Amino acid sequence: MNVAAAPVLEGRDLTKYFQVRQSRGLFARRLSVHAVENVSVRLEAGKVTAVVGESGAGKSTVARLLARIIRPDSGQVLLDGRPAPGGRPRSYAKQVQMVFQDPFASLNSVHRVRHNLVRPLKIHHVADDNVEGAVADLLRRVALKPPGHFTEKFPHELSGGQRQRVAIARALAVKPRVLIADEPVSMLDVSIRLGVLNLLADLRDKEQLAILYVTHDIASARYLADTVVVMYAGQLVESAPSVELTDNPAHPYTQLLLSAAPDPDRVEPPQLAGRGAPPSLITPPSGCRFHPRCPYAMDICKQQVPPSFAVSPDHIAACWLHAKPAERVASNNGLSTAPVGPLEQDTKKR
Amino acid sequence: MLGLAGESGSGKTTLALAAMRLLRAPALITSGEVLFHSRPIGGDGPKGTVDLLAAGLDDLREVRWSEIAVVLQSALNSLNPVTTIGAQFDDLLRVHRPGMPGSERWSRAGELLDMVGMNADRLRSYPHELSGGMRQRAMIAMALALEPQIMILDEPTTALDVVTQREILEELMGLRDRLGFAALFITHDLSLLVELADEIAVMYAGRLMERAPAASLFHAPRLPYTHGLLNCFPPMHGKRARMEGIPGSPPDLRDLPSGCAFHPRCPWALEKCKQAIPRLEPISGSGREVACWLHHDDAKVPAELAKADPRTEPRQRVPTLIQVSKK
Amino acid sequence: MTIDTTTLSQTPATGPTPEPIFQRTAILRLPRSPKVIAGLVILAVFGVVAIIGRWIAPYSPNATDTQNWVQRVLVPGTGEGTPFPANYYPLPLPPSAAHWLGTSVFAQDVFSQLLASTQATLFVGLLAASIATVLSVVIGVSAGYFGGGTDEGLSLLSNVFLAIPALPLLIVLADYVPRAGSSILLVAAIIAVTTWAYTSRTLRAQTLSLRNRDFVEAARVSGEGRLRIILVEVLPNLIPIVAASFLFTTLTAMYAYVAIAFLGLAGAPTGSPAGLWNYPAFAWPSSAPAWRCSTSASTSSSIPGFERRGFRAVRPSRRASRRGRHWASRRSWAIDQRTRHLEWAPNRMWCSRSTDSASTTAMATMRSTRSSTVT
Amino acid sequence: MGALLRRLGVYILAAWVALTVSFLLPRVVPGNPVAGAVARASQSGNCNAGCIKAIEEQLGFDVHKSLWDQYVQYLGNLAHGDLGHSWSENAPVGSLILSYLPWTLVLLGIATTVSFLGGSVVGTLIAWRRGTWADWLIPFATFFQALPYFFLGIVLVLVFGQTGTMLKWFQSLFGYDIYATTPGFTVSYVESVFGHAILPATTVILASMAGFILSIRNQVITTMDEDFVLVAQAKGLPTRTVIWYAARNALLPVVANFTIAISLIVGGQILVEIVFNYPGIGFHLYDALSKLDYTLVQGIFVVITLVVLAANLLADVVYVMLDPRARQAA
Repeated sequence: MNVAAAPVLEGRDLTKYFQVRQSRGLFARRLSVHAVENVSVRLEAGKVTAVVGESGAGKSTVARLLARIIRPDSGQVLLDGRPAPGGRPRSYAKQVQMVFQDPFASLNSVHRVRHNLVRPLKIHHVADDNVEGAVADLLRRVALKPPGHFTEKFPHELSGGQRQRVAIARALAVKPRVLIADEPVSMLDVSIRLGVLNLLADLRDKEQLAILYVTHDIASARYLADTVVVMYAGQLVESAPSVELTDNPAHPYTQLLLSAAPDPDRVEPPQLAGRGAPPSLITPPSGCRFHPRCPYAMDICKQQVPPSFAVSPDHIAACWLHAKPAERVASNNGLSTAPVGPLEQDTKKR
Repeated sequence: MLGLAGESGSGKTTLALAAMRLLRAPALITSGEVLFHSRPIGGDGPKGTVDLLAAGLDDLREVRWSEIAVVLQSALNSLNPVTTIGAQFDDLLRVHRPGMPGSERWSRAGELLDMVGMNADRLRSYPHELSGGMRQRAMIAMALALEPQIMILDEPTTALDVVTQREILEELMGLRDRLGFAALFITHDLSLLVELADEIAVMYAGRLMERAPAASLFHAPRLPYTHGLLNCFPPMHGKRARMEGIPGSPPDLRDLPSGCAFHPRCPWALEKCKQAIPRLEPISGSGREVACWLHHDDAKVPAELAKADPRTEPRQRVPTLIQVSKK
Repeated sequence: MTIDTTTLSQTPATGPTPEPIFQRTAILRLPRSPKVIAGLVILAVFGVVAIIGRWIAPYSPNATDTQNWVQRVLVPGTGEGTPFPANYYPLPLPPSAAHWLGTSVFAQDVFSQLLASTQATLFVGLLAASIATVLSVVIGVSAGYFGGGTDEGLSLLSNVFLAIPALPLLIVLADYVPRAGSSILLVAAIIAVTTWAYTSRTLRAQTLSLRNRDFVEAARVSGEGRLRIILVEVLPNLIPIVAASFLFTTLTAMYAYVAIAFLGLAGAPTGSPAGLWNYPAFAWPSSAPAWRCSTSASTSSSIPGFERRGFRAVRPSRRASRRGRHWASRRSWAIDQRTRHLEWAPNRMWCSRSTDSASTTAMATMRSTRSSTVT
Repeated sequence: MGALLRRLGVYILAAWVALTVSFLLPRVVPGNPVAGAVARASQSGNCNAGCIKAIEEQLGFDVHKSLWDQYVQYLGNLAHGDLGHSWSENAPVGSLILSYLPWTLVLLGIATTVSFLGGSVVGTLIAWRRGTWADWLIPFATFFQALPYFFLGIVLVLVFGQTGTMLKWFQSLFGYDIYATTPGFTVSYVESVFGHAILPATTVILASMAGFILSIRNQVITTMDEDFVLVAQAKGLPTRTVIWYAARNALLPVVANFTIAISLIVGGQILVEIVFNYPGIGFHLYDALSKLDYTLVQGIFVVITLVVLAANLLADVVYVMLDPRARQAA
């Protein structure tokens, strides 16, 4: 494997604030929701990158920023190392495609499966000479066989899993190099989720797609993804290869997520590593956004936003606990006695 | 705690609502009985058994909530949006505790909120002013108000984030240990249920398919569907390996397959499975029940479905409080 | 705690596939309930009457039966013993073999008038509904899809039109606009102006929700153009609402037309001089109340029935059934023709818009009395 | 307050649009009222330049002033409550309308309140007792809903009215007995007013209540499918408490859509007043129309619009009081 492969799609320091009006009316205050701040993500060919976090963590915003459905307030989206063009030209659409969460909403119920697949083919002039063949081929690629059985169906005549496969097929129609999947299985029945995840894995392996998998289910991220990125309150808190992340979580928030996730193999009842609810994104806490919930919070955490520290190669965590004492001293006037201990112990216990 | 697992549309909620006779037209309970075995109160011996389906409306109203309470998936929808939490407690207590004066009702409601980790000030809040987790806590507090013997928890945490979910589950477990109610926990998340429940029942397409102690079910499933379902939850530890889940999709309930509803998706389906519906029957000597032809007669049980039961301490049997049966 | 074998004989309503927003088949395959069939039959009858009514009418709608014209009745409150000179009005005829629904005070055949005027009423209704629907689709869909300032402006416009009471506005418009009494197009346009706002608001809300649906976003992601998204992805989802709204706007429009015709502002549907049909139709108190009730009942119950079932997939707004009433109204003017005489003179004295001296006098009486007491 | 202020803004704008429409229409369409009045004046003798000028002034039409100046003057007059002069009644429009308004407001207020409350109760009961005898009320409600107000009024006059031909139970002409009583605070007058209001009020109530019944029934049925009603039942609450839970929530959308209902009721009542010669604002609107008294028509239109807008605002306030969610946003 090419270890230092250049990313196909990269988001660099993406920041997005949404303006909301507190109430409607003459004197409505406009407030900004800090949805995503300084998030950088790299998608490589033949790899699945998962973004994990609770609702409101900014996962879907990152996905939409990368799909260029919305524009970042600052930061860049780079396609093959070059800044993505302004607007949303078709050339970009041909490279980067998206699969949505709800297969019941993402397919227009007035159109047959065929329409949904033919449109992208026509827009991008893919397979102009043999549209029918291309449609059949797409359906086969997402394991909807025989294709003839599905082309004339309306979405409501399909099951949830079949719809999601059609949605994936539609995204594949333009032969993209990047697929952004926003919670593609969370609306599906448990028994068919794995089928869709396996389909994504096959696409990665066989067609070398770069895939962004957005999910709240850390177990499925571990199963599917090569790299997992954890987001909290609009910020990236940890990024590591998936097994490394779940086996040796470095950020207290990741530990909290893991301790809360269902795990039938667990012998003892879980101990929640932290309490409370995510903060308001309109007035986020100072410093590290996790500090009000963090069992290891130090003074510096309240004052300064932690930069990303390398825990091990490929594994970074935005947490002051991982700062080398010197860095911490340098940035925090000698508050160097913070306990690194509990975190390490905790990590080893797993 | 009995766990009830199954995919959407498998009839979990319907069963729970049917047990309380809360189903709406056009649903109709055509047969069966719900036996509520009341716990002796104050040591006076058994209060007797009530068939909730046959009971009169007044009897039913008496049993409802004071003995069996429900917590539904979406607390936002379960709470009346136009009145305060406090007023809803008040309505409840006024009806079931007619002698209780208003101030006492209010302080009791505050106590209950306190019990689920909420500030008593929240009594003055409207449901929309609370977060999802808070609402669900308020709902649980309300369910506990009359100290019921049974709590039906219908996907109480599915709509919540993992951390909130875990917090509420911890709270619930603690309360169960303290107050000693029996709980029916309904969810599609089998991996969660294995952690929580003492005993798990698995439903598929409107039928109960397997019932076993949680650990046995997890380590040694007997039913092909349970086996497949367990295979749908990627593990959090160990090496990553490809898992296959269950092929196909859940059946259309208006057009169920003949015989065992699972046979089209079952890797071990027998000829018999296509023709006859298996009955839920005990497997000899294991204290568990399964509805599968593979475990009947002299059928050859595949190795995957014949793992030995894990050695666990025999759990103390909870006295049967509610029994749903077909007539 | 155990659960024994349990059978749920009734399948739960929530299957794996939720109700689609729009089933193409729902429009083609009309439900076969007796109500719907009755509604369709009545609709068909009116359609046929509207088309051929003018030609199958036994008399010309404006022709007077001179034989009856001479019969006169004293207007109460005039003549000897009163301060007013005697005034007379012609005696309308009760239903007979020659005049199925009797005659008006001008001795015109009511049945012929009914047949002839159905066409105009239906035409005005459809025309007004077409104009209103186009207006509301353009405004509502633009507001919903483009959002932001466009939405603010257009929503304000429709909210303003919704807040102004329709009938008074209609009356003022119809009164001032010249030739409104004679130009069907103008009447239709005026009615459309007062009825588009509600549909527009409904469509805006629906478009707003559609705009945020994933499939619209998916179309954008695939590089689909904006106009095409509106026309091919969004609009087809609105068709059921537009169709239902069109039907209800037609009903509203006919109701409005009948109302302003009742006020003498829209001209007679038959094309006879304005205000003519304000006159008492015929005097026969016991005439066919059974027929009246049965037809009213069947119309009013079957049309909403049709709407409820036929457009179930649309989930018609609550107002839909309320609007269903207006359907019957187009019929009711005919009934009205036949019954207005019954309270003719005192209650309808103001029919003096033309030259009928009897009513003028009576009105003068009333005014003189009133001005001394009320003002 | 934001939401309410916003609604208020919409209503002010609506009022302004109505004012402007009623100002512009007679001035921009050909054949203006002045010509009509001059023609009328000429019938009884020659109308010279002074006479024309007098008519113009009386009607507020000064052809020598720019439209804008006229508009400013019109708005200024309105601000002082000056709605112009009615030639047919030879009185200021403002005071005329003030004398008509009580009739309309009382009738409208009573009818709307009764039909809304009654409709709520009946609608809720029908919804609750779905599948029983109560369903038989639905076709009746649909029937009454399908009747135009004026037609229902005519039928009621015919059957029950003293000017009708059958039962002759109730007064069906004018607002009181103009021959036998004089207005004043006397028993006979009050009795007469009451007696005369029965039929018109019944008409408006019957016709508008049916609409409320049906829409509230539909809402209650929708609400009854909500989880919180299910939970209320599971709580073992008495049936009337459960019904109250459902009904109170079901009322919200009905109140929110009051704009349309009130517009229909006011429109209907205008026609009903005409049928009964009830001396309210609707009847006089018709009266003024038939006499081509444009000033009066304009004034009445403006006042009706203001009344409706005020009713809308009232409904909005009620809505905010009923729904805590709106209260928070408001």
